[in-house]
Amino acid sequence: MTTTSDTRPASGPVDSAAVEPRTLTYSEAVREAMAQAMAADDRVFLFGEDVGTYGGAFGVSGDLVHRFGTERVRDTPISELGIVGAAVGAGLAGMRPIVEIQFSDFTAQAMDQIANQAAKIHFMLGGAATVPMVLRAPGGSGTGAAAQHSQSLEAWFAHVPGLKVVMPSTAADAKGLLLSAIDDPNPVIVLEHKLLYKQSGPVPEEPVRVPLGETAVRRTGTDVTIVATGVMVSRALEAAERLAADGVSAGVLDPRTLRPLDDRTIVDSVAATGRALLVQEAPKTGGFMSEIAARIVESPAFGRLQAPVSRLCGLDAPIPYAPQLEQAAVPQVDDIVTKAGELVRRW
Amino acid sequence: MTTTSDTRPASGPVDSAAVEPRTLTYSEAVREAMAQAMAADDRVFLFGEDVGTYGGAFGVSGDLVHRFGTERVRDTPISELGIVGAAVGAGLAGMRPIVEIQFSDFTAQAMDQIANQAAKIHFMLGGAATVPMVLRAPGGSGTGAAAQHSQSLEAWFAHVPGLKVVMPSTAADAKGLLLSAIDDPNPVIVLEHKLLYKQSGPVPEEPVRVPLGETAVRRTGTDVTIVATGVMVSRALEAAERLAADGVSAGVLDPRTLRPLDDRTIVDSVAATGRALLVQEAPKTGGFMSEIAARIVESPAFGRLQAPVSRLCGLDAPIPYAPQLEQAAVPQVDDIVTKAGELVRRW
Amino acid sequence: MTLTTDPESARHALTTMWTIRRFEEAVDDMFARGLMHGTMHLSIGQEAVPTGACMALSEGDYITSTHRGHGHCIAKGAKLDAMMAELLAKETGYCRGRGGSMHIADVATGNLGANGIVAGGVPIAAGAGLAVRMRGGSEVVVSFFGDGAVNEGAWHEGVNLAAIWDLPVVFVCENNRYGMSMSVDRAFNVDTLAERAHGYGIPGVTVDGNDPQAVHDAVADAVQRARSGGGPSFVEALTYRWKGHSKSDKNLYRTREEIESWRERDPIAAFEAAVTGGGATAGAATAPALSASDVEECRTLARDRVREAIRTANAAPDADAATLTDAVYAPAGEPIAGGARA
Amino acid sequence: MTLTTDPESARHALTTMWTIRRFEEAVDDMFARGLMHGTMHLSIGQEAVPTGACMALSEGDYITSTHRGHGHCIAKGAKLDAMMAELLAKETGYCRGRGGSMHIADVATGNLGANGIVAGGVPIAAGAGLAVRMRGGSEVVVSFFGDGAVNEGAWHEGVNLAAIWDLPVVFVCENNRYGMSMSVDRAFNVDTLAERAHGYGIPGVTVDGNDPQAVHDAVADAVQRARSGGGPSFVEALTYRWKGHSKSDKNLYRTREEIESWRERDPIAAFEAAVTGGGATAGAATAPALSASDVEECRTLARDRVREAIRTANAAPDADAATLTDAVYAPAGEPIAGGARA
Ligand SMILES: Cc1ncc(C[n+]2csc(CCOP(=O)(O)OP(=O)(O)O)c2C)c(N)n1
Ligand SMILES: Cc1ncc(C[n+]2csc(CCOP(=O)(O)OP(=O)(O)O)c2C)c(N)n1
Ligand SMILES: [Mg+2]
Ligand SMILES: [Mg+2]
Repeated sequence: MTTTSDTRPASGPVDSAAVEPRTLTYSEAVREAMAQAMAADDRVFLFGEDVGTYGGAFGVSGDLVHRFGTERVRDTPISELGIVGAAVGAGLAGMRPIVEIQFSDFTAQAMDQIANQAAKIHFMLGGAATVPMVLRAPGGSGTGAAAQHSQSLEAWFAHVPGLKVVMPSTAADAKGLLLSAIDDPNPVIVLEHKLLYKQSGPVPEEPVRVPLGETAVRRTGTDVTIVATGVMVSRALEAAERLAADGVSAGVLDPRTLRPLDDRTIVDSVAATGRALLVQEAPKTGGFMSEIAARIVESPAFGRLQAPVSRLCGLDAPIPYAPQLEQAAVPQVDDIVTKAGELVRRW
Repeated sequence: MTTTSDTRPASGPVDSAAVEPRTLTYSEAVREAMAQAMAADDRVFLFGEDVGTYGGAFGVSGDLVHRFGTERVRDTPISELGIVGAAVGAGLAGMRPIVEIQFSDFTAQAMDQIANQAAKIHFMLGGAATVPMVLRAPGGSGTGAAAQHSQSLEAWFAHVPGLKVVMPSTAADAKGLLLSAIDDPNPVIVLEHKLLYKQSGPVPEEPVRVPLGETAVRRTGTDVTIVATGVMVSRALEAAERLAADGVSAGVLDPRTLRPLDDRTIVDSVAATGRALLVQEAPKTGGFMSEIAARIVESPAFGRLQAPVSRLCGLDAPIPYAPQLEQAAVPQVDDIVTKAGELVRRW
Repeated sequence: MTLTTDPESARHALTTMWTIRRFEEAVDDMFARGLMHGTMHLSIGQEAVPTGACMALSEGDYITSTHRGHGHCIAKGAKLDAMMAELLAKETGYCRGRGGSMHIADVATGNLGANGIVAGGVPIAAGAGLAVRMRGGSEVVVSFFGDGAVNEGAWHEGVNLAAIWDLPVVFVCENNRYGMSMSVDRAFNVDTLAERAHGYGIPGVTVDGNDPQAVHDAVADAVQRARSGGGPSFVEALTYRWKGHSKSDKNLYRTREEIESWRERDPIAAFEAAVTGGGATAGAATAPALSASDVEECRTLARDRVREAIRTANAAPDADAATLTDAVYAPAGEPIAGGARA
Repeated sequence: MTLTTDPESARHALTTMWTIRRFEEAVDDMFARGLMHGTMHLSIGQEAVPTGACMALSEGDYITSTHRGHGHCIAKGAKLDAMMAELLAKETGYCRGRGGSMHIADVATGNLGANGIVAGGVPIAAGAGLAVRMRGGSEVVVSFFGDGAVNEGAWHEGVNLAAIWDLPVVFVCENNRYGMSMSVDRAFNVDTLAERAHGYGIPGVTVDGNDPQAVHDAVADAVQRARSGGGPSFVEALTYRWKGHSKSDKNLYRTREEIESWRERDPIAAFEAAVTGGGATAGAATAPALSASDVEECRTLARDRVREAIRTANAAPDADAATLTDAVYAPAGEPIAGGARA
């Protein structure tokens, strides 16, 4: 691990052309971002349940406690509301805390400190103070952990003015977006995905920031625009590959940050293809893809639509335990292929 | 107060033609619903902070403690998570609790018991138990109570499978929907509105249920369909009146329950008018009107749209204290008139 | 009830503990062989707590359970085949495969649910106690939770409600010294968690959680107090989990020696010694409650029950994805006598 | 620091208490006359607590405050004109009219915010203490909250974090006997809230919250302990709010006699008596700290300051709706030395 700078804030921008990527897993990438930020800036620290010796419930913090000590990689008791509140206070008093919540489902415990305190303090004080803090938490199903450990709750946070909301879908973004989140003077919720932790990808060694608020075009396509988040991005890409074999050209967009949302890239793409398929793991009703649908139809792309904007989402049900039910509860590659194909052929 | 029946569940259906309405305020209507349910069924009780002698933070429970005693109209300490959890337990063990949370903002404290417990237990137990409970809480701005006491959080709840979500906009509905909520074997979140508490309307004396899941057509119109919730319903009606004077025929729909959502009535109306204006007090991004927008464009109404589906919502900001700012933060009658007029004239 | 001298009680306690142990060993094994899905929290080493506590309960009494809930479920009287079927994601499981280990419950025997949320069951227990109290019942609710749960806000609020309203709830803390990797020494600034009870004005005691008799005595006292209107109590049972917290645990936060020293204090072995007359905790000169062959019978019974449960469960149909959204909402109009149906 | 015998301290304490009183009386009056918007929680009758507590603090120390926070804000050194401007929804208010009474704070004097959420500030205080500790500072954080807050989960979790990490935080409970209408007798099963402290392994004391000296002494002890690495403490100050909880309060839950009896124990009148030598709490045969005319001066100063603040605030421009969304997000790249800027 190298850091290019020991100034504050944690090392300056790096020319991304100059850096040579290696392959890391998504969780290694998260860990590297935290390590580089902590090395560069004394104010940055990590705390949460079992982030120390245990290395994190999903092994994300790993050996950080050995590198930065138990003060800066701090185990907490099981008290999510208290922990997030402590992050708010530490941020207000000049630190740059990163809080890990073991499963994003447990943000429910901390919702007051997240939505009523962290998100609103800057505004309520008329700008007189900031709450720089990052809350990292893994979401998503696919591990057989059932209804209280598998939710995708991004829509809750994205509806709260004052929060920024990040959903990295690749290892490189897991690092680059987290670095931007740590730099940010606002509270940022970073929703990682359990199924992605072990996936690998090229990740620059240097602390290269990925800015918040830029939709990534993962694949270009002319027939249909697929917008997907989290683990659905790789499923959409796999689906697009299969659709291509069938003669359907599907583009895949990954918003990466829901708030701020770069809707311009989405709208432009939909205006060009005339068709939008919006794919999320979260239950359909009231999910964030509804927001994207609404923005598309409010935009100039409305006039270019050749088909209804279509959502492919998790079922409106809690996530079940049984593997065959769990799979059926959220979109799979087949579902995306079928739905995108229909959209192109029927309209 | 009369009840027609002392059988369980709290009195049977009543022929609504037979009853003669009087005028009650919205909060009196809520109180009457609770009184009738409590009189009819021993299992029903009310608890929450200051619901007893104080009569409720907004005076809704009023004199109920004198009529039903301190056991059944029970003051609680300030501990929203514990209270809602106790409602879950009481419901599981055979009671029909009604919990009052003083401001809907404080549901953030109780989010675990609401979303991870109440909403999911029936499902997680494979249907082996039910959690019949009602959570009543006032939302909305307009009282100068600022960011932590003025939110409109319906989108959070509407995104949680297993919850039902009710937003009464008239005195009659405040009573009728609450009675249905109390009957329901599922957890129901009833979001009242502070500004409506003192508004009056005709309310049947008998315990007439208003079923969950029926959109009310508050006004018919041929040029544009305005969908509005909570306090926006009366603003939309006022706007429609003014639009009519300008030659614009605006229909006003009030979904009343967001979950279950009667989207058919909405879609049919939009298919007929070709234009939809969706009005909510909550901040725009990720609000429930995004869901309605998405459903419209996924529906057959898509092909009949003559204008983009348009949302008129609260600003993406916390609610400010200053009256002039508070007003500017959420849609007012003028805004609805302007926006609906534009929609009809421009398209 | 004297578990160690009364033959029937001794038999029941021993069989229950062995059943829990064998059930979880089987589950551990199936999980390792890839036959089981998800994650697992095993209570091997802690069997004396649910066993001693549930023997202090009567029919109609309730419990709330935890993520580490197999023992509570078994001790409260659940059927092993429906439990095993649940873990194997079968339609015949207690939760029709929707819940799995973290939500397993036999509502018919008063189990209001395991809970994936630490301390989630604590206010729920207070609410069940409130229901009992409001309808003038005499049932008692036992709320099980771990040491880690005691620092959650839900715990604080739930206990206080029970305390101020004198609800018939017994709070049973399974203090196995760790909340995942966080030791009680680091998570608390007090020597015993029972000290917390006093701040709520309720009795709190600390007992040997590896001794079913000690657990039983403390819980029975508390149950009697609760049943007679004396309000809630807190019982801290000191015990230890032999296995990792869950499947991802590398045991980095505790030593092999510590684990070994607790294995030597195996609650089942100690109880066997006690009931057959050789144990340190045995009474005076009374005859042993059980003979060696009685003990062997209990063991065999436990083993056979678990085997039979696996057989039955394996033969059952898988949970059916076609009905996935069935139980998201309870149908209106369903006749609901209580909140729960058997 | 001896408030009653040292003239400078006596003057400061008395002026502060009068300033809080006069400020809130003015606010009460403006509210009644429709000149002020929203709701108000007045701390009239409780002035001795913030006054005594903040006199134990030094520059750089932090506080977290509550919905009933005017007194904390003033005692910590805020400017009255910016406070009044905030309540009058002016652009020159501390929060530019965005926050109002429930969020008022002068960040520059270490006030991390009033809070509309009961107990919301408690974990925030722990976090500020953690920040101090991590950067090796010697500042102390005082967290104010009411009796009602003590039953919130946030309180429990925040206090425990401070306790196990030995953070420099002093938890000051303004026990005014009611959380809205809920009396402490009904909300707690213990005689003093200080008993709660022991469950977290921290010192807890109960003092007369109408005596600024008693509050000061207890808080000063706790501050010294915190500053020297001795960890957090809990101070319960017994006091009473004369006015209703907020504007909607009809005082149905308490008697006129009770209110009257507490009015007779007016903290300001008692303190005046003490410092002028006539009071029961006065020291031995030392000379009175203040003369009658000194006292009159303090009163006048307080009154004039409040009048001046109203004048200045009234003349200021209203908060501007055009910039409403300005401060939803802090701009990236803004030079942030700490989390707060003055
Ligand atoms: C609210 C919440 N926070 C964190 C977790 C993750 N988690 C599951 S079990 C556990 C440890 C619980 O410790 P304890 O209460 O002592 O029970 P034990 O596992 O020792 O039986 C943790 C941290 C959770 N399930 N719920
Ligand atoms: C989480 C939360 N619950 C409820 C309220 C409503 N409320 C505001 S102040 C208050 C009473 C607080 O009592 P206490 O803490 O004793 O402070 P006091 O008002 O007596 O100063 C209540 C219930 C709130 N603001 N926040
Ligand atoms: Mg434990
Ligand atoms: Mg109080």
